[in-house]
Amino acid sequence: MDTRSVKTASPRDLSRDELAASLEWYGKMVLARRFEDEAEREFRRGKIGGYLHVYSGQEAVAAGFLSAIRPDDIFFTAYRDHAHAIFRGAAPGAVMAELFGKATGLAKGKGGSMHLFDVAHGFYGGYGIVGGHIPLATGAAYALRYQKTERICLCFLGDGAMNSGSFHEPANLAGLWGKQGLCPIVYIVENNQYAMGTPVERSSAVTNLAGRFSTYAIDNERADGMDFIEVRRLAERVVRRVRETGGSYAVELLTYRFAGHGAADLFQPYRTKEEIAQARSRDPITILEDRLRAAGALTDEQVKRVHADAERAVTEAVRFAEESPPPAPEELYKDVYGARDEDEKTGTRDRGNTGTR
Amino acid sequence: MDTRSVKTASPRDLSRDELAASLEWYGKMVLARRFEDEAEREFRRGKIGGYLHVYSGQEAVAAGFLSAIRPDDIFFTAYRDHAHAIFRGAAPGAVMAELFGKATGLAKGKGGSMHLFDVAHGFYGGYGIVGGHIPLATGAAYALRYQKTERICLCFLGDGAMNSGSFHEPANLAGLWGKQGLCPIVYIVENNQYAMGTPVERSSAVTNLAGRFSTYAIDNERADGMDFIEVRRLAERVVRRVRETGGSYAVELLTYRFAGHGAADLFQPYRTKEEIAQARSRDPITILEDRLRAAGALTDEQVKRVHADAERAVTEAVRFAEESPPPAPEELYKDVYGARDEDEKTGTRDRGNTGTR
Amino acid sequence: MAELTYRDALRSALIEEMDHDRRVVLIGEDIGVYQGTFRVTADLLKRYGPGRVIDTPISELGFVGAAIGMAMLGLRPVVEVMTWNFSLLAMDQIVNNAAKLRYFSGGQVNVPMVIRGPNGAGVQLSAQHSQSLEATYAHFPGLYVVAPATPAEAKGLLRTAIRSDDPVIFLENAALYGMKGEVPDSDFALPFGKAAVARSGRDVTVVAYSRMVFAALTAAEQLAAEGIEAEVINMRCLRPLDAATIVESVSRTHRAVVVQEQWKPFGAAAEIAMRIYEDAFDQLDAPVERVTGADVPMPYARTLEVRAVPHEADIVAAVKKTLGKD
Amino acid sequence: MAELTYRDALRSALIEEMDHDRRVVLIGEDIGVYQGTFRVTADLLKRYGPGRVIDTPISELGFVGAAIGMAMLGLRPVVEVMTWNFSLLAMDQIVNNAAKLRYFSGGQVNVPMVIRGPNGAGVQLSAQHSQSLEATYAHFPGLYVVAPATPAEAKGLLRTAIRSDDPVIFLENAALYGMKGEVPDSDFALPFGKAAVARSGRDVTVVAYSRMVFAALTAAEQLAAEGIEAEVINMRCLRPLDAATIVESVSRTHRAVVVQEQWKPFGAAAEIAMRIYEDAFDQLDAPVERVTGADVPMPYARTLEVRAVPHEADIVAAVKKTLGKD
Ligand SMILES: Cc1ncc(C[n+]2csc(CCOP(=O)(O)OP(=O)(O)O)c2C)c(N)n1
Ligand SMILES: Cc1ncc(C[n+]2csc(CCOP(=O)(O)OP(=O)(O)O)c2C)c(N)n1
Ligand SMILES: [Mg+2]
Ligand SMILES: [Mg+2]
Repeated sequence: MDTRSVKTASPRDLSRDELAASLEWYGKMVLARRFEDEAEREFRRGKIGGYLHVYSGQEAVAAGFLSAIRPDDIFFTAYRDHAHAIFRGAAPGAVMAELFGKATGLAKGKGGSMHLFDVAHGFYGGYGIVGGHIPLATGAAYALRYQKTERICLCFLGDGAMNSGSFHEPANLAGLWGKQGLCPIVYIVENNQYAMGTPVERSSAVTNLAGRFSTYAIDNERADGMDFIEVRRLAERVVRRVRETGGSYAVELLTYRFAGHGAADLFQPYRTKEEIAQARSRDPITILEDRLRAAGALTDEQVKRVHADAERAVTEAVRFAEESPPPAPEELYKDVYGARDEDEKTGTRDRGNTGTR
Repeated sequence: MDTRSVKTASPRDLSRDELAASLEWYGKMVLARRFEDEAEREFRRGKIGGYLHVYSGQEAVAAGFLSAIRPDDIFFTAYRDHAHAIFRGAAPGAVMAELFGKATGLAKGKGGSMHLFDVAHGFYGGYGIVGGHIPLATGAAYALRYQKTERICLCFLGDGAMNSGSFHEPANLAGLWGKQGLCPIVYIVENNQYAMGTPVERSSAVTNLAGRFSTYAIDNERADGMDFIEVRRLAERVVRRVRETGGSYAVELLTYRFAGHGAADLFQPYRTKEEIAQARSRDPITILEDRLRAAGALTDEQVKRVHADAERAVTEAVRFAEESPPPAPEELYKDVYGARDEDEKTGTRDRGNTGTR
Repeated sequence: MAELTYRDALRSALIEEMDHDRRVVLIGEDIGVYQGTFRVTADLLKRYGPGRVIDTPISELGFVGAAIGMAMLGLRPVVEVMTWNFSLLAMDQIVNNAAKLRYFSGGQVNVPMVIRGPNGAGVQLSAQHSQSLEATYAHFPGLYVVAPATPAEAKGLLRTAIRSDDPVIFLENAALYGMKGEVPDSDFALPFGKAAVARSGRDVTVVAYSRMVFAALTAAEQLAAEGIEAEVINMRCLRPLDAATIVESVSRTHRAVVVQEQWKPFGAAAEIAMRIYEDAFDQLDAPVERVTGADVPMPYARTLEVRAVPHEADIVAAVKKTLGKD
Repeated sequence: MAELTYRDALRSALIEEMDHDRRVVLIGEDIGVYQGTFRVTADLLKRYGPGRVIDTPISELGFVGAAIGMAMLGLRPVVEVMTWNFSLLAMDQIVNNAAKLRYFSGGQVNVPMVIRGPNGAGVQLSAQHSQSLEATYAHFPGLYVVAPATPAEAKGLLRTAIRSDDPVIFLENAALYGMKGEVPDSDFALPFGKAAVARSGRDVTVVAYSRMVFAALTAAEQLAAEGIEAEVINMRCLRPLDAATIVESVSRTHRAVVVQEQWKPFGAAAEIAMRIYEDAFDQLDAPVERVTGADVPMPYARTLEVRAVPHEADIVAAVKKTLGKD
């Protein structure tokens, strides 16, 4: 599938707001890329264990959407989640520390790469079972309206996840609830063309994935996911609508994963070097850089500084992660249940959650 | 939803073949209806236990399709399965005996109403978990082509089942495999407007259920399911196509369940008496009767005889079921595994299945 | 004290919690307009409206998962599964999300939700609809697993479940819905992880839960007629498991029988019995006996079905065996 | 005899069965073009073509269910689940269809299929990817549950599994794929329900399966250095469970330790230990000890993870406890 088969909206002048946001998010995207490169290296050095899935190539998708929501909005994604956390304001050090399995990590070292959480910033995780987070995000969106807030929920998911019942069942719920204004969610399909080694053509009987949402009465569209500015424009429009109506919406963003599926996917027998090279010629960071330069808003000097800042931040993140202590041994038994024994015994105390009774 | 919103093909003259088939299947439909009425009575008399779901009102759907397939074709359905078994040639006595939990039942009394099986006639069951049989039917269709046969598979399913991941995942597989000519299956959605107490409008975000198949590249259509002759014409066309191409196809047939969901659904708070009365005014048996009479092919005399035959067959079925012995106590432990102990110990013997090695 | 059916006890727990706490919502198939398959939620739609009593399509994975998401955002959903058999479709959501979210988020989120519905065999519901899944769920840390036997327990444990900050597998039983019993009126709740002595006795300890408690009590009556005094322990809760109450009893009776409805291999009785061995090995004068269902899928025919589930007579026989009187 | 890795032993079983029997087909995610996540199916797509080596979308319920349908029609599908964790999405198909179809059809159909893939914790795969589900599946009649430890067992049991007329839960282990061992060349198959004595000893019986067999063997070496001779039994198969071999051993050693990787409550060790108590109570000189993983979702941090799974030292300590030497 050629990502350019979807027409990119023609470049037009950037508004002042857009310009500011684009400069800010250019920096964030460079940081995320640099972070992922480093994470892969730390994985090879044995500092990071388990699975490691980097986001390189797809930055414009999360950046475009996360730049368009409010601070109290929330989102869910799968295991390819480092950039999402960083974009939303998590300290790179806390993210790296999580990958290193340290006590200072975003999830105290208990979740690892696949289970980043930063609830203070509205990031509700980080999930390893493909599709398994989609029902959660859908119910979370319902809760936001139930609580009579204006908050909305974003749910990022992969092209591969679209073939799972874990996608279909909640999508139908979102369609039903959304009609009643009770499900302010945007499903963002990050179609990076592959689920591990399986291209979309071999996993989905119909490759227009956005269209699947029509069958649940969820309005949807398909767009290029490589141009931050266009994604952000789309996101602002969609988010506004979802916030106003309480209805669900879906976008399929065509993008590409530059690296292997995970750090263990070395040979990539399912795609050619040429294909990767061609995709890399539309690097979302370069595209944004070019647009900013064309708008006269970015100089060589600034680019250099952004890269240097990213370099410094990532070096600092690694240092922080390295120097952080591992979780205390007793953490093994914590966070399984919230109640302490006494509470369990009496059973009557309200061990209240986030709401009030 | 009004079943008449889908246009019935205009009546035309019946071919000789059609006439013969229609007369034969008129008898079968009357028999099935009479059987279901009796089953409900036997349930109230305590002769039948567990759940009992009757097919009254929907006969033209199964009749239309089962009259259009070959003897070596196969099919799967859910728990509303008595008529399907009878239509396909199971002795009413063996069906009734199964409901009575007798050794002479279709499944030796081990399955009951929800799990009729008659593999000798290509009937692969009878399933109680909503949607759970759809993956099986899909894989079975694959096996038929893998074995290089011309046989096809029918999969009956309810409107309620369409919201389950158990529907979506195999439908996508059927789309993928069907494109390669490897999945000769017809999905027959028996849209009887309700899943227990939930009407389609409240369970499916989009009520055009046939349309859902488009998203899996499965061609589909929607039709009235109350007129046997029209269903059969549709079935013949669809079955021919699936047999020729090895591709999947789907039909949504609009029908109505005259009785409660199951024998325990007495109050039916979810629908009005008027609605039921209106639906009953399009009884598939009456429709067929009228068409045959209009074609001059059915006399009062014949109608009487058909009903008398059905009455006799059902009376005989009940007598057979009553007089049949219960399963032998040792049946409790049979059919859990096929292998006997010796085989398990050696592990090497080929305890062949239906194929040859 | 009021006399209530088990069904009404459950329903009154729902009403009281919903009246007090707007965070409590109900979600499930046919719980609203249809009034609930077993009528536990009868009239609640009218009372609380469709935003709080949410009828769903047939999509167990979807709505159980959605309820988890609601719980993560601070609601307290009570999910009805029409029967526990269907929960297997939502197993991934239950064990990979609900049970583990608190842990892998490093304590940032928790999942205060209840999943409830009938567990175990009914009458002639066949193999797919007759499963008793307590051992399956009780294996997973992060879940509570509760199985009330009486109306008072149904109410008291359901209230605790709704107030719990972590997911609760709440196992009811279709045969018990119509059973009546005294239920305290006040702000009454029962703790998790605390078994009850349903009958005192000195000769043998019979451990059971849910419906099997009544089989055990009947067996105890029959045994009493023969001069054998069985102590019957009603577990109420399988995770956490109150081994202390059992061990205390066994240290007096020196004999134990554990009853479960389901298949013996890898069933709940194995764990309960092991806890006895681990904590009271020296107290035992005879091996612990297990009384269980037959190790076969449930047959439809009533004649076979009655042979597939444990009965009073099986308990009586097992007790006698521990006493060397078989 | 040839020396093969566990991975290649599995692969050679697949090849031999596929060469002989066209009914055998492979189905799963990324088993073809991608060569299999753990390369067990490497090159098989080229060898047998896409009709027999079927790459699927991410839809465990769908393709496991489809494989059941294929099996009902006479094929012999071998399904790969990328890891057993994902099988929970297909749990309904496995336990409500595969396990029960022969029964509720009254013997009219059977389901000759194998579901295989790695079970248990890897290294730092976190809570959702580290489960060991043998107790969960072994509870259900109608299934075989097999857990080979060595390359020879991997091959011999997989051949038996493919030839079985009933569904087999085939539990591999990621840590073992690279392990080498002697594998007989001939038409070699190992029976289900037959444990092996992995090491003889007179003082205590240590029962384990899959990867834990090696922990037990290492522990036995350490114990031998202290003069304690442990007999190590490798279960190979959990359903059916070969209690006879264990009991025979325990009747000589009078002490037993059962090892499992997973959570203790309602885990496999409870059933195995109960079978010892049921058949050899009078032979026991000490309570049976369970060595198990910590009762928590698996943490990511390696420092915590190593504390969550059982080690040689835990087995050594348990053995000493049964000998009163703790
Ligand atoms: C239910 C389930 N099946 C299989 C896997 C193994 N797996 C991990 S990632 C992945 C591919 C997912 O592809 P996609 O949804 O497109 O996301 P991407 O990796 O491209 O971001 C697979 C099959 C899993 N984690 N969960
Ligand atoms: C997975 C699952 N959930 C719930 C049920 C309970 N149940 C039995 S039949 C039914 C309604 C099914 O409706 P539909 O598919 O339209 O079939 P119909 O009864 O109308 O023929 C429900 C919810 C079940 N058997 N399986
Ligand atoms: Mg992808
Ligand atoms: Mg219906």
